[in-house]
Amino acid sequence: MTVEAGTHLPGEGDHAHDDANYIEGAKGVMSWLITLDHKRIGMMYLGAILLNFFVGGVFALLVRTELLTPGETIMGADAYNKVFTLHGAIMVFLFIIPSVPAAIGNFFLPIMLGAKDVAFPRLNLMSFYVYVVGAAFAIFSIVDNSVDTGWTFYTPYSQTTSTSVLAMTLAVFILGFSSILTGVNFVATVHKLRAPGLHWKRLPLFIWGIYATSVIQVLATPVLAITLFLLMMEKVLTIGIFDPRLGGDPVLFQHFFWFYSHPAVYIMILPGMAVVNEIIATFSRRPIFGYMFVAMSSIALALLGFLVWGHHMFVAGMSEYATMVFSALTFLVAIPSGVKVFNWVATLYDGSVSFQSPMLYGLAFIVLFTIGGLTGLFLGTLSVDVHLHDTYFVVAHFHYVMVGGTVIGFVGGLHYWWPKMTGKLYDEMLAKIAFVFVFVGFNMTFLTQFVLGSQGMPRRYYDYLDHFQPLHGFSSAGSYVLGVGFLIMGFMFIKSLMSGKKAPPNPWGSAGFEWMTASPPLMHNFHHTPIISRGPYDYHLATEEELFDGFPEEMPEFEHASRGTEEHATEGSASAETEMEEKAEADSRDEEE
Amino acid sequence: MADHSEHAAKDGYVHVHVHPWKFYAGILGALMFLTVVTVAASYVDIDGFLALGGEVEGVGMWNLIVAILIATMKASLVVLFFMHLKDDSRFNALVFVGSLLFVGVFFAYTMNDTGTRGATGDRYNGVHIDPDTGERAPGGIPAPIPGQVLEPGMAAPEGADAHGGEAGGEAEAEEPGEAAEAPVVEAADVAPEADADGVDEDSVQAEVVEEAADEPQLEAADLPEEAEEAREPGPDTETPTESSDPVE
Amino acid sequence: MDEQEYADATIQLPEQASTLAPAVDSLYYDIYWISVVFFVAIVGAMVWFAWKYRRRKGVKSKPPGHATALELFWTFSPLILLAYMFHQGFDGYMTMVIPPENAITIRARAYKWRWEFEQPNGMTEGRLVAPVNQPVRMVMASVPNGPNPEDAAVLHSFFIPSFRVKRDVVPGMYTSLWFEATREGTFQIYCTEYCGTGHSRMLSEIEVVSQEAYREYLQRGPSCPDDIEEDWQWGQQLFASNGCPACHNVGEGQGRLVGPNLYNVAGTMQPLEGGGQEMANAEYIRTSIVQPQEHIVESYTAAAMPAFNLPESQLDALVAYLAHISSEGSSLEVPAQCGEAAAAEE
Amino acid sequence: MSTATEHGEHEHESWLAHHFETPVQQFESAKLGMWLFLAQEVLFFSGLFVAYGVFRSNYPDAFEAGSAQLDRIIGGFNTCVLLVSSFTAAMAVRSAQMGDRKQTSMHLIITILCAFGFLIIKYFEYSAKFDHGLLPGEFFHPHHNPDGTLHEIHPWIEGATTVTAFPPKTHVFFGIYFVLTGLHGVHVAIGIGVLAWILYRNVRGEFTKDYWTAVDIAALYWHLVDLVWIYLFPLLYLI
Repeated sequence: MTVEAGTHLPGEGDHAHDDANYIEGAKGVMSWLITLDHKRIGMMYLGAILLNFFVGGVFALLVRTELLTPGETIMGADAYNKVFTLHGAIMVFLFIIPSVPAAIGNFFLPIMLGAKDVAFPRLNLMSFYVYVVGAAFAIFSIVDNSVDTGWTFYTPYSQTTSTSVLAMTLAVFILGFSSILTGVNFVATVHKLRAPGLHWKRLPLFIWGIYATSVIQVLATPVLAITLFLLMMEKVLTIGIFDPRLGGDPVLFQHFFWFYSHPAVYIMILPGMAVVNEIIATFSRRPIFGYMFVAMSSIALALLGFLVWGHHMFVAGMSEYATMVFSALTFLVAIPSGVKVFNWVATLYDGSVSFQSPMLYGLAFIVLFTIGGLTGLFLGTLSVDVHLHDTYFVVAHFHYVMVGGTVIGFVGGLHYWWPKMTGKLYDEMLAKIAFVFVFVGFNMTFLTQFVLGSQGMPRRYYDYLDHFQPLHGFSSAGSYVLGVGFLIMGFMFIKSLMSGKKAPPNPWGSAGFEWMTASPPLMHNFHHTPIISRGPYDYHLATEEELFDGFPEEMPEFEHASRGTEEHATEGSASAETEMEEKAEADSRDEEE
Repeated sequence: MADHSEHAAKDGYVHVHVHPWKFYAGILGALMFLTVVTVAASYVDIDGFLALGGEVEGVGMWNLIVAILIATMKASLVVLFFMHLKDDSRFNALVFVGSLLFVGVFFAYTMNDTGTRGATGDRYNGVHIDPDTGERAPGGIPAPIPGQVLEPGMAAPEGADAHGGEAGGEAEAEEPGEAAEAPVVEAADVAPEADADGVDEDSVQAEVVEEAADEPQLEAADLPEEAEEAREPGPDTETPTESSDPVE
Repeated sequence: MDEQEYADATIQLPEQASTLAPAVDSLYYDIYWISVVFFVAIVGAMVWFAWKYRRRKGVKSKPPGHATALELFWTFSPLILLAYMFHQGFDGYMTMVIPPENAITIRARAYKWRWEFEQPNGMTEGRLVAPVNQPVRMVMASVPNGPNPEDAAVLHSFFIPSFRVKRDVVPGMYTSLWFEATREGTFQIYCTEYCGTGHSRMLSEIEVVSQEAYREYLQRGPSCPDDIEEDWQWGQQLFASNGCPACHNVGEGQGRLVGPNLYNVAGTMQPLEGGGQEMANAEYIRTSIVQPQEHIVESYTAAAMPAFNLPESQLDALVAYLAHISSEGSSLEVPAQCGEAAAAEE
Repeated sequence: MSTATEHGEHEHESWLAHHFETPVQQFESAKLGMWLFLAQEVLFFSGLFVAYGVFRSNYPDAFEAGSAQLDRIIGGFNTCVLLVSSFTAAMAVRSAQMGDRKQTSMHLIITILCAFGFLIIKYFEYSAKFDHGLLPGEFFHPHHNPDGTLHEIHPWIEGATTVTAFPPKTHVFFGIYFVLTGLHGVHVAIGIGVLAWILYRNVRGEFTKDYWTAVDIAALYWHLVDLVWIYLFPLLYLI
């Protein structure tokens, strides 16, 4: 992993005027709607996803507001049931699952691979429109009569309710195919479109994470599709697979559903981890400790994720054999998760850690995911799970993983790559204020819920006994703080779009490949296919030119850092010599490929 | 591009070995032959022939195995030769075989639950028929399920239930006004046609009873014998659901 | 229900009122402290490293090192703790699923949205009464409210936090759990599997009584508790323990839920679906509980309410309660059930 | 590993997408993508096979009685139709590899005809089931002969004619039968569309000795449809 003298890493320096960037490359609404460019598709995804995040967030605040007091606070029981269902369904299917892979992944996966595009650009666009059609069905369902089944669509309730379940299942069915197509595309891209010299051991860990995610998307999502298809058929043709009135087995539906939806948890969390890898490496200027262990832990999580779905069903009436097997396997998931966390912490050691806003989210991810992961131990333990199952403890646990993990990772990634994606800088001070609100608000909301849950407060309750009121009230207050945090963040990003300063190609001084092109990237990402001669985290091998391509003035840390840069520059010549020595070795390694 | 397979050539173009048409015709012939064999085998009672497990009602285990084996052979032929997986990159083969592996996981783990409910732990847990009273769990249509713990007492209410259908309906039917509407869906289930009703149900019933009696007491020996003393404090064992079977 | 009265209730877990609870709690706290240690170690190290190696002028990050031994250590050493947790958890779970041989069987039936408990002698009530220091097996089933598809049985889950027991109630299948209460008192029962509109009010209570009192209860049948003086108070208690609040509001101006608001109903004329009206006298109310399809009030659909199979005494108490919350209620006459009035009648 | 810089003389092939360096890269990407898609298809059908397995072991009588209502001779014949179509699909790829456009078209046409044949036979099977009331769930209302026996398609099987009633849950078998074969039928119909599109492109002369990826990909899809049927046939018709 060394630097090759003749590396063509376009975008650096002043070639930029040769080629328009992807935003200015073509004009007009149609040029976006029928684009095959992965960056534009990624940006369209990003817009759609953020819209859905907003809607899901509003539903979340409605839920918490209703739970401020026992009994009816702002809505009735039926309305509440619909609101929490929509919160779950929108957040899971329309926001979290496509968030990192389809938006950020679409944008950066080909760039990080040094490719011009994903393997199947048309499929990519199709996947976006399939997503839009799915979302349209979801909106139809909401407008029609909404859904009150919970996002899990458990039978027989979903068979008996008079709400618009059919439209929503169809929506999720369609969204599933969007997810599958993205997965197929990414796996093929990672395998076949890597730039010369970018062998598997040099892949950015973001790619490893997205790759593992895509594998799950390809293998698990079709089972969701068939499950929902059977659910629809059960309603239309009364086939008698899930409906006990016809001889079906409601617990079988849970098997079907969780065969997808547990791996889906990893579809959600792995990309979050993938983003955090990049952030931690960049802001501690150090390769991720134990690179191969971290990469393999992603794959291990993806595969183990398929073997543990039964832990959602420990009290569902499953046989004891099955509970035993699922519980034992569930504990194995702790191993790769632990490996990741340990390695991230170890990466900081001997690093050069700066605390810019993306890094704050990266560190917050470690804290929150650790809590989410450790509380998973309680739920994997059979006898303890019996008490905690379907209580607020579970709610808190998966919010720590899904929000504290994925959403924090997604938001961190958004901060991190925002200058690259939009070519604009944002207000670092506002970003940090938003972070504090988000972090504090999140913990207020959900730490409380662990206690609620272990005290026995069941989930999906519209009403509750009076003695839970103080904790519920505190939790709701926290949710408002969290909401304010996201509003500040939204304001900050909009402000950046409107009046942000132009971003340099590499504002964070990262050695990652995506920073080696212009901000925003060119139409075809690079002038020439780059030849990769070092790893994405090899700070000791990256040239000063690659790393410190200008820092924005208005971010205080940058000034600090760029002062440091000058000193680096003087040291730089010394290290350059060693790099020269390793050149020959680099060539020989490339031969191996 | 580290894993370019044998397709790669110096000029970057795709070069493959083209099989002669006779090769494909041969595969087709084998497939046709296997189809004939599997249909023929389905007419033969292989278990009876092998005298495994004595008299076999309906489809025996070996018929099942043979049919699946032949199907797998046919599938292998198609995958390996028609789909050229034999000459394809190994990763493509891994993808396909991997997908089958996950199907296996799905299948095995799900069956591991549905096949063993009520076999461990409490004999009441996860069963469709009350091991003490033979009453079917309400909320669904009753059915005898092979391989589950059955107790001798169940035959009678079993038969009775075949008429009344849903036990849940019975619980409701304690209200006189509701008796008529109580059974819900079983019209579609047991009773095929109005004119043939009586005949059908009797025969169904007979089969059901027979099967219940034939069923080996699988797990019964392992379980604590608690049927009697379990009901100790109250001398009265009549439950309301049992005492009134309005449809009868 | 106030957790403060029990010394073994902690900020995290409710009181331990069954033989199963101590083992669950001790494992819970084992995992809790393991988690605390790991959390402090991980986050502590993170904060310490992040601060110690914060970016400073002229200080570069060190090139990557590798420590395969360290990696292997933290990859495989947690297996020991995990194996411990799994084993303890599985052990405890098997205790939970296999009832002792001397367990008595109480049946639970879950409707949308109420619990009904059937004692071994066939007596049913919306409240669960169980003897202390005696293993009790609950055999549970989910029962449809009526023949219409929308009234079909759905999933419920039986949960007593103080006993640390929970099990889903599945249509078409029996499920069971067992517990042995270790102290007398009243404990909350929840439904923890989402089941629709009334899910959050599908509550009941388990009253653990001495074995002697339990035998007496089985013989005497459900009757007004000794500490209640007024019939309507018992009715109010029954109203809650039978899950009525899931569908009926009783406060003035609270509006309707699934069923009508029952405030000011007793003693007034009720418009009926399909025309006509009827006086809500004692007989009317009684019929509406036992045969809900008999009188359907205007603008309500049939069959939403399951039939309640309650003893006469409880029906009287409920009528008394509804009369109590109605301004016209004094016109209703019901036999007294509670306190001295009842004794006088006998 | 020098594909990035090396450009052959065929550099400006119209069928080579801009983001691929070489035809091999494009071909292999397409193949990998298709195999991933096929893996997805396998998992998609797996749900139905698991449902089949669970309910077959739950209600073996019902499944045997239901299976006896399907005509294994017609089913076997239909299997052969699909196998032939699979063979011609493979032959179409072979012709395309050799650059023989005419042969490719002919093989594609035979494949499409076989696919139609399969659907037509399936249509007759379906309408027979409709006629006899052998339908899923609540629609299950089997018709009876005047003597009270049920319609029986294999009178020569010993004891078959004495059947007067179906075991309970036979409707579950027909539920799974219709969903499985229906979903497979939808795949066949989609396959006809895909093959027709490939035929159109072939007639237009888009495929050459150097570029026949699309033919290969479409054939892979078609073989998968065949594969699913290879398992469906014994599971539903024979056992």
